[in-house]
Amino acid sequence: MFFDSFSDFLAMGGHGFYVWLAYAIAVAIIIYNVVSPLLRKKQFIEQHKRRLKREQRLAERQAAVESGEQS
Amino acid sequence: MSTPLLEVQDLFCERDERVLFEGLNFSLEAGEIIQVEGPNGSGKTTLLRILSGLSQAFEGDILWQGEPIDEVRDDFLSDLLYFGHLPGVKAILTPEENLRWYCALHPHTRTEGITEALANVGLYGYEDVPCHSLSAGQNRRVSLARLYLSDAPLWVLDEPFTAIDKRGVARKEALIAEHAANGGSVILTTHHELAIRDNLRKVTLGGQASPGERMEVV
Amino acid sequence: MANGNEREMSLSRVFWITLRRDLMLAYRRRNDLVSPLMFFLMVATLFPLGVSPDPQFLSEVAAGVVWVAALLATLLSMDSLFRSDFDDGSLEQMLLSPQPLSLLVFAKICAHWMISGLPLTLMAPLLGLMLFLPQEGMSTLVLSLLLGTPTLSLIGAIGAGLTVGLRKGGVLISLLVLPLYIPVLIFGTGAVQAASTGLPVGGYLAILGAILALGMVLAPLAVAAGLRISVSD
Amino acid sequence: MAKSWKMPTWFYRLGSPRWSFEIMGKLLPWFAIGAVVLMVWGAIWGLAFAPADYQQGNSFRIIYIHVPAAILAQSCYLLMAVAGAISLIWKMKVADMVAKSCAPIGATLALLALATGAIWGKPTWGTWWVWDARLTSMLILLFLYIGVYTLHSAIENEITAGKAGAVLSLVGVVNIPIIKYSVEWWNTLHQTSTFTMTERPAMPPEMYLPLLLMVIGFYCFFAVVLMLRTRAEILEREKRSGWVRELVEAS
Repeated sequence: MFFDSFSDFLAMGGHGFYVWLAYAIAVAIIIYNVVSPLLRKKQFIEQHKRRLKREQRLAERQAAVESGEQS
Repeated sequence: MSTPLLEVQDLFCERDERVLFEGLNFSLEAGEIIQVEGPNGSGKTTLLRILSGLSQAFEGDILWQGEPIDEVRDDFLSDLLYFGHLPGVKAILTPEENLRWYCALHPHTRTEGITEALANVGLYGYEDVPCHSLSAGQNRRVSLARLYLSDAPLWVLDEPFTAIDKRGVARKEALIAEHAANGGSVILTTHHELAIRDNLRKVTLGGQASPGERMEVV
Repeated sequence: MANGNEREMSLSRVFWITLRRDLMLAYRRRNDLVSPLMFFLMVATLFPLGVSPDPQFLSEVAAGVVWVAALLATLLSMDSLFRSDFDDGSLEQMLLSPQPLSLLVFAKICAHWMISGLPLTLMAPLLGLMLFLPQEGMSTLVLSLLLGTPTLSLIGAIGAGLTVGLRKGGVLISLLVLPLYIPVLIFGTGAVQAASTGLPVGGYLAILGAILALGMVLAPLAVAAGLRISVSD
Repeated sequence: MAKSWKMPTWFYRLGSPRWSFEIMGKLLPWFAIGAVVLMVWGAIWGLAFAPADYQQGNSFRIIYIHVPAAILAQSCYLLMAVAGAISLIWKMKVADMVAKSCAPIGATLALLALATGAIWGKPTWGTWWVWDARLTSMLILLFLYIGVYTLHSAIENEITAGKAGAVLSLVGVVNIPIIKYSVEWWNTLHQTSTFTMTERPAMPPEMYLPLLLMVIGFYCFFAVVLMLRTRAEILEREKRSGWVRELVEAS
């Protein structure tokens, strides 16, 4: 360990603000890059699921109408 | 005939999430005319753009004289005359200058026939009038005059008869028939009822038809 | 197929005919040619008004101001390079010609330079005078613009080719092309500044020439590819 | 006309979106573990154990973010251009999707490099921004990314957008060395900074080893987010195919 105490570590010899700000931005950008594609995928799956259900419902109703016409 | 001039195999095209055509097969022999039919939005223009090589948004194979068209692009283009929705006529040039430039770009054309070609589309005396003072129909006729200048074996014509009077249409039809009689081939779309009967085949694209029946060759 | 010699002849003929056609088009609409030049002049006028009319200061920044103004003026005229050909269908006919598209494109770019870059270059000494550019820098200013503006046209044409199918093409071109203009700007102004302080300029001009040579070889290919993509949409 | 080359079969397998989706799914956890382990290890080592710089003190610890981000931002552009070239030449769908995914990732990495550079500049030079050669090149790289990204989003047709983006990124790749060279040269002419931040003679191992860890960790991280984005892109573009339907219904 380079620093004598934890508060020394946080202070970074007076440069704490700059160092921690840089690391905070890095963490933010890393998280953004991981989360945004995951969100997009989740959103897509939900939308697509709804679309598939809608199509299925339509198909079922179509079938029902046709069988109704025949009887 | 051994290998057809142009052959389309299993062509598929999708636009804006809608399948325009799939499993499209047809071939074009020398001396034949193919009319592409179908309701508006069924992909007639798209098909013509694909065949001429302007659009690459398709799957399937197009063969020119038995070879994949991408590999003989230069040969194919020197044998092609394409007439599209846009006339390709510069408004601030005269009809003669426009045609001269077209002839410079395309082999199989006769520069010396320009005056006669313009006379044939009813623009005699308009050679040196800037095209912006001509009407839209006259501009299309300037572009159509290329048919009289060209020796290219394959003509691809998208709605060539729009904005042309009845007599003009008859003369263009005669020209197309003559081209075919001389061994040339034509692919065209038109809303007119064609008077031509010889060597004419129809390819039908069906807009909203159910899959499988989407296209048939008559 | 025509034999080699004949083909070569027809290639140079196609080049000249296309060049002449575009020059003729520009000549018939010669009023349009003046606007980039006026723009050039006005941008250069903004600096003394906006920053300081002090001759000392102006002579320091003159090289940069003239170059930036020339760059922006070129950029402004870029959108029209293929726009009218795209709108009236001439571009389709160019694409469907068996002649190499990159050659036609190159001819069009040459014509574009002759009606935009060349007049800008010729007008530059006037701006140099207005901005108190040292006398020693004047000839280098013209030379550097002479070597640099064709590169600007070549690179700008890539942006024009890629955006010709889009309605908001004009703004987009600047976004795509400006970062690519930076080396030309750096060496162009570098040359003029060196000349103003009596340093040798051979190196700078050689680099500008090298960039131009590279651009002449590669840019027409990229433009042709871009046009095919834009038209196929 | 040149005939198209025949490439090995695995190359064409890569072109199958489904196969790529699955293989990326298998690779993802490994890279994710690598990224987390290396980056946490490297960051702790760099922040708490590496000695301070004799000139800059502790602010130099920003190097462990700044340098990897800068390296990645450049590699990412190269990858984008290569993927674009592959999709142009062999019409490979997946390469196109990879190229598209590269642009936003690369832009954020360039932004990170710029932000950390600026923060580092404040204690070192006393100002937030200095026209230093590296920072300026990075800024131009960010502009190039923005150009590609904007072009992508301006063109509605995905296939056209991909091709146009590929051409632009190839043009950019030819230009990057010229830009770098010209900016470095420009910087020596207008010498603004007395010393550059990152180029120092003989860094001791306890300083550069954590940096090495961070660089490798960043590469793993890049692989992870690139695969995540590409997988999302594959799903969206292949939504009409049967396997996506099954996958969606199963979830």
